[in-house]
Amino acid sequence: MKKVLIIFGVLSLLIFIRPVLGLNTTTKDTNSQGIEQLENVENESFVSEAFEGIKQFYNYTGFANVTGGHLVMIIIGIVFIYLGIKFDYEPLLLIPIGAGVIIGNIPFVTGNMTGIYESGSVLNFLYFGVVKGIYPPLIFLGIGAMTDFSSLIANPKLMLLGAAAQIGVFATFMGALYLGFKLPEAGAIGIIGGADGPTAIFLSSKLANGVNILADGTTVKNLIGPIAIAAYSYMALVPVIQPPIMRLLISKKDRKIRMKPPRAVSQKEKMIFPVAALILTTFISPSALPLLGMLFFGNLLKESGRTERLADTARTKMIDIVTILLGVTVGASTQADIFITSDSLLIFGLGALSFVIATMGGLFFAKLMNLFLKGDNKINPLIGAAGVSAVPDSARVVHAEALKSDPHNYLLMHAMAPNVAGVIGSAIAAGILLSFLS
Amino acid sequence: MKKVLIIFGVLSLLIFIRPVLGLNTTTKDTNSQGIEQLENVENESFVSEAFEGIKQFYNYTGFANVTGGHLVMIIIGIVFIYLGIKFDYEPLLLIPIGAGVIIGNIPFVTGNMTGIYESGSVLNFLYFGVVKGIYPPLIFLGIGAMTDFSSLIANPKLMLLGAAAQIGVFATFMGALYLGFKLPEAGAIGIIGGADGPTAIFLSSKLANGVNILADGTTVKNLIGPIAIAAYSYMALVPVIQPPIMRLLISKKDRKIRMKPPRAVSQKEKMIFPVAALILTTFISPSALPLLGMLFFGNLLKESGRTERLADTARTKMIDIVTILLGVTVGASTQADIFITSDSLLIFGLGALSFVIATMGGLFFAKLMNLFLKGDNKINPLIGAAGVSAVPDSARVVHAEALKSDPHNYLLMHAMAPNVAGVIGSAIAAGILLSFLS
Amino acid sequence: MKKVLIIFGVLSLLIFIRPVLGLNTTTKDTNSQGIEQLENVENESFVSEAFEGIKQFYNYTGFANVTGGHLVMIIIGIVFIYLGIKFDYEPLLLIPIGAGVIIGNIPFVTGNMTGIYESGSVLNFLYFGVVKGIYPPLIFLGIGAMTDFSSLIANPKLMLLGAAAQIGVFATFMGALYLGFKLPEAGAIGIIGGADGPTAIFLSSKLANGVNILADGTTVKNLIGPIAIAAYSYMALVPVIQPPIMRLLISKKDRKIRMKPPRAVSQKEKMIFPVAALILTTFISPSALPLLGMLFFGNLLKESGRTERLADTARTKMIDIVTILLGVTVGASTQADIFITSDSLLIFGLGALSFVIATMGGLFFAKLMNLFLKGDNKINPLIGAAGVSAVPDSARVVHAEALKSDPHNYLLMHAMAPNVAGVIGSAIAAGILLSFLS
Amino acid sequence: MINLPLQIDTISEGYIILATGLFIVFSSLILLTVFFKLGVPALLNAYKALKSLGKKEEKKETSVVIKSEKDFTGETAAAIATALHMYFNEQHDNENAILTIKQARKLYSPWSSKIYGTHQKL
Amino acid sequence: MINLPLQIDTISEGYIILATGLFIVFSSLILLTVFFKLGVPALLNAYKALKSLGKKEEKKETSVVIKSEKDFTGETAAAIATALHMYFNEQHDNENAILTIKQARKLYSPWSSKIYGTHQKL
Amino acid sequence: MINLPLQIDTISEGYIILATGLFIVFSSLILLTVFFKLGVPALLNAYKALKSLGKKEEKKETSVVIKSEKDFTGETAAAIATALHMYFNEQHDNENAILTIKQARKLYSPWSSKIYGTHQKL
Ligand code: NA
Ligand code: NA
Ligand code: NA
Repeated sequence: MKKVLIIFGVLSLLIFIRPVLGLNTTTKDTNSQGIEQLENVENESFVSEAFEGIKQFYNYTGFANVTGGHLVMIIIGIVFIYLGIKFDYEPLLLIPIGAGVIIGNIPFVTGNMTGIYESGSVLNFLYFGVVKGIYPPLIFLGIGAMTDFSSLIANPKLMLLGAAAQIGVFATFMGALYLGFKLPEAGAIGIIGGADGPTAIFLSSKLANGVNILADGTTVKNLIGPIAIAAYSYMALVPVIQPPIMRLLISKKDRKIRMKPPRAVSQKEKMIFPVAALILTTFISPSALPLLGMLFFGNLLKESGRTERLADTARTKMIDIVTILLGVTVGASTQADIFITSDSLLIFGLGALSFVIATMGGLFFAKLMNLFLKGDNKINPLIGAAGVSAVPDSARVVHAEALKSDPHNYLLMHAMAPNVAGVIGSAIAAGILLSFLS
Repeated sequence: MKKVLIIFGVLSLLIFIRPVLGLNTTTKDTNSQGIEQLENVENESFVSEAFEGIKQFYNYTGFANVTGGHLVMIIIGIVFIYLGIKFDYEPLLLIPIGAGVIIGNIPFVTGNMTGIYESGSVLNFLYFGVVKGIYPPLIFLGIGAMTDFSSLIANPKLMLLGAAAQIGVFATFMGALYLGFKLPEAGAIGIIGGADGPTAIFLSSKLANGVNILADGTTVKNLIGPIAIAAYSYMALVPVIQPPIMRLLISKKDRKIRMKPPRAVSQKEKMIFPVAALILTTFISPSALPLLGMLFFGNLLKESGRTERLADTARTKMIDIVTILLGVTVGASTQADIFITSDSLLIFGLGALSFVIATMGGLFFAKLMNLFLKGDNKINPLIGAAGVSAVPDSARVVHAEALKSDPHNYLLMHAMAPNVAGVIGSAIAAGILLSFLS
Repeated sequence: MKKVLIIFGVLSLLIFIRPVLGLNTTTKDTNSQGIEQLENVENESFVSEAFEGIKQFYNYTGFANVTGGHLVMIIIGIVFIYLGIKFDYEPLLLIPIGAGVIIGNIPFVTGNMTGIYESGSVLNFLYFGVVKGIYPPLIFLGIGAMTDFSSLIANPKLMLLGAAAQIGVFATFMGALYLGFKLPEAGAIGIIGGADGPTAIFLSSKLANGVNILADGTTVKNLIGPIAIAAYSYMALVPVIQPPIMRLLISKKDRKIRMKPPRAVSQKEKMIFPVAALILTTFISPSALPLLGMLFFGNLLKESGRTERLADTARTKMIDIVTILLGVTVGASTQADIFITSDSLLIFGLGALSFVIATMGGLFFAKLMNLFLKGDNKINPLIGAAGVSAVPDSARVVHAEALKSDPHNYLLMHAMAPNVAGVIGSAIAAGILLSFLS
Repeated sequence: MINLPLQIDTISEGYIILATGLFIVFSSLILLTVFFKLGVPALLNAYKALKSLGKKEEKKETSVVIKSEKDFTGETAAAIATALHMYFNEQHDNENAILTIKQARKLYSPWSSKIYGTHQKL
Repeated sequence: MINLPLQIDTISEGYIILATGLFIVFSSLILLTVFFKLGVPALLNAYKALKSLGKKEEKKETSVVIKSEKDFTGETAAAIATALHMYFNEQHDNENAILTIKQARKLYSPWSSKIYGTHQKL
Repeated sequence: MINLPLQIDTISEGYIILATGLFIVFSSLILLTVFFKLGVPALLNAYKALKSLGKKEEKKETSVVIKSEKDFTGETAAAIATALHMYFNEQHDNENAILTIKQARKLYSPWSSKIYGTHQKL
């Protein structure tokens, strides 16, 4: 054994020593016949050639290609991660997205199949699920399998609050039109107001994907990245955005309204719900089929009582895998040269506006509903804010806000109803925009 | 903060009020120069335009496009779900398929990438795994990782019962030929008699996929949907179909035969089994490699004792994910305009026939074997019915039937042997049909 | 019910009896008009035709098409499985690869979409993740989510040992060039010395994929299979390869050096590590982004403390699924006619050399470092061997070797540092080779 | 080309979409509301009536379900809500550094099954 | 084209496939049967013989396996079969509605990790 | 074509890549080393300084972390290393054949949910 090793060792040493001894000239000699222009290369010393190699390699490194844009985006990525870790704002999304932003903004020389926009690269393959809108329905499947629609079934009228918050979608759509975006682009931007990440990615991958061609011959912009980032950022900031609006619009007295406990919901109703809701909502908005179909299919898996195994996989490992891939590729799609545009800034502005309007819409409509409700049927207008979706953060914000006015007013169960209705409402709105604009 | 909100609010109110005040004419004026034909549009009131929009949208809804076929299929989907929940018939498949049937029959206007047959739609991407036969081998991987072949190893002669039940496959194949189906189509239909969902989908995706071109220039029909639905439906109905046939063909006396307990099987035999069976079966039927290769690979993961981690994933989360995607897309592939044909009806008829013949084949062969077996080596002919596969339902039907004649005759362990042999037999039969007909 | 069954039975019997009774001549008669050349077929008896069918089928079986190469490879596959089970050598990889080798060497007739190299086959679809280098980054994601970099953070200078072992990569690269391989092929072969399976597959899928075209117009060879098999084989054999080299190069006295326990590492440092290391390493070697990006992203998921759910999925079910698919397809890619070449033999020879050189590089550099370190900062040179990566086997080999000289010298924690540094080093080396040679 | 409204008029088209869209979202959710207020109870009554005409065997099962449903009154719901409230106020503990290192032996095994294998048993 | 049997004769071709197919299925499963009746025991004996020529170190391990196998007689198998029978007759309980709602706090968290995070700890 | 170094000179090109590559690998890992020796402590101090300027509310949380970190001295690490050593020397037990068969009822259920369903409850 030792002998073998010694032979190996000597052999390998030979390989390393050769250039120093000039032994490899023999190899060159036998090969270089007839190729005269290589002569000058031979004259250069090995060290200077190696130096050339290092220089050449340096041109490939991030240090040689970095721009201010890259650094800005990397810092943004770090801030996302920091927010996720420090303040626990939607860490399951902000941390993968933040890491993705860093990954997407490592400077590289194109042609090596490194970047997310280079066809054939690994990131490009994983990004396929975003571009084709495949990840969002799979996320909705998992969400359906983890969502309990009981409070909505018990009090179906709260469904209207989920509709009211869609005012944010259409107002942002109008705002984007005023700012000069094309119709499909505006539609994709508007959906930020739906406060629903997968829906936003799904719709923008269909409307503002950089591929579709408009009636006037121009190509739509690829806005998937900015829209997704805006949607997730503001969803993470819901606990910051919503409370001041609530305090502004809802009076102290109204905030103290206690709602009667929801009635118990039978398992049969829970089983009927996903089937009936699937048929009704997709009959109205067939373009939302991938989202709503999967959402209610997932919920059926959960409520059937016979497919717990599948529901469990859908709401744990399956949604986790998709979340990881979605987060990192959406993040990486913010490559500086594509992301840092005035459009992205406008989209961030419109996104903030849309969350504000959506919250206001929900709150106003809740007040409006109270005009028609009597006695202990009256609702606490705060739960209107939960209609934006951003499940379950906005429901918890409502709960926390109500507790500040009355430490024994537990609104969480009630706020869940408009909250999940908001998800359905946004998906319907996405379907409407899709059938008008695609 | 409040001020910001007030500004936001006013701004957004402006957006909504504008059309009412006629403010947006300014925008139009600056743009409409030179485009005279828009004039008449301007004259229409905003309300009537919105009404036009609603009408236009209505044309996209399911209500406008629904046909009788859609409604029939949706009801079938609901029935599938009902059967799965109420009677616990194969719920892990009937519920996803039922939900898929509903999803696939929501009426929509083509062109929006909604339907499963529209290239680029999400459902179409997920359906890819069905069309290309990718899901079935992955299901077989999981099945291999959860199946214990001990009873088969202990009593290898019971393997023949799994062969006998394949008579159902070939008889159905002949029946389909008589009914006018082309050879490959008939082969795909025949495999329904294998009582094995993944095998049926795999073979039909290769033979009757709507893509292959026959020698006479015609294209084969796409029968994946009806074949898969028929296979899974009758598998779910095994507890209804098999008992009367058993009672008809097996005498009271024979039904009471007790079998001696199987010998214990060593771990080494269990490790050798998947490797040897993989080599032997695929040497005989190489076209069945994707199915049998994965089945025995999965079983090796289980029995090696070193890869429990991988086996566990294969038989839980991995198979669950594939089952969800397979079920919902197979269901959705029953889009009314493609599914409701006389072919589908014929296939359902042939499918019933094939289950009956397969069961009879197994029972007769078991009686035949008993002629050559002596003393306590005699087998209870009921276990022949388990040769159809439909694991483990038909084994349990056998067990239950034997208990009716003798409350202390436990056949379950014995019936598992022909049951898993039936899976192997069907996969071999599929390979034979594939190499003859593709 | 009985009546229905009897009718079914009679019908099916009719089908089987028909050819015996000559009933199907009617069918033929009505169809055969004008086709005279079929006449002679009619004259043949049914039995001889069936015999023809069996003969035809026999030509499709493995028995008819088997070659010596197939048998050799199948035996190799069985040996892999045996090694995995019996000696517990990397069973999670050897068993799937061994099963894959068997699956890939079942003889078949091309044209039925069976083989891994036939476009449209199931194995070909699963192999896509290997060819495009998608599986390795996903494996790295899981590895990141399961790796604790504490010992490296506590003692960053040990990182250099991970660099020293990369001498094996570059020496093998030179050796391959001397043996006549083209530059990109040599680069891919060299990475075997990185002792890191996913990195080897990733780089060979980019450099030696049988697709790229060189400057002189020739196409590179597809060496993914041999390289992957060599890398995984030698990784499995690390406990056999490394100890004699250690004993040869490190003196008894040095082997007894005890290292002071590493300092405790704070959670904050652990959180900063993946972000900082991601940015620094990929700035240096952007082509390694898919590997290093995913590795440190996975580690961030683990260390953030907020995304435990995602980290858990990444390091269990997700990595398991990818491992199964990677193992079986890499194994199956060793189809005899493609794998059994002199190139494969050379690659295996070079692979052995590379592991030896890498180990020697690590050991020598550790001795070198000791010249500059004083007192209890001195390191035990044995841990240099762990720099090859092959996590965690080589660290454990170091640990075991140290215990032989001093039964109370626990080096495991210390050896983990160069061990994980070796992973980073190999990925950087892969990026360097990729940017020079692609 | 002549018949297309062109995007010059995108703003008015936007308002039409706005009005139409809001109308549709509201009407669809109202439809759902009505269906669950009226349709589902009707369906369930019909189903119950249908079933009482049929076999009585499954009665026992049904009665159990109904019983557990009856037990679940609003009082219980309120209690649960309180519990939930308290639950959400819980703080996440910082991961214990020692624990992490103790567990490292399980995690430190990217490629080796020796540790992989034990992973499940613990 | 001339040499192709055309599908006019599909029925006879069908019968050939039927006969061939059944023959092959049977013969392949007979092959498997024979291999496991005769081949595997022969292989195992050969392996045992080979091993007894080699080292004796691993004897202990093997004997443990064999022992546990010997303990598992037919009697045990029958007992297990009975147990399985009883097991299969068990009824699924209806999911308790209260329990579902109690657990809702875990499920109600599509996008938020606060609840997601706790999911694993329970 | 003329400007390409051609692969005739692959060997020298190889040596250049060898030298360059080793240089880069070393320098990058040295960079990492330096960053973690100097950069990270500096960063952490800066962060701590920054934080002490800000709110004091979060102090408690931090102190807990630090405390548990302080508890984890080198002594503990040594103890853990010993434990790990002993752990790695453990042998895998052979899977018990009886157990496997006993569990078969759960595994024997490729397509049926009756057993699938119970899978999770056990
Ligand atoms: Na919403
Ligand atoms: Na079968
Ligand atoms: Na390495």
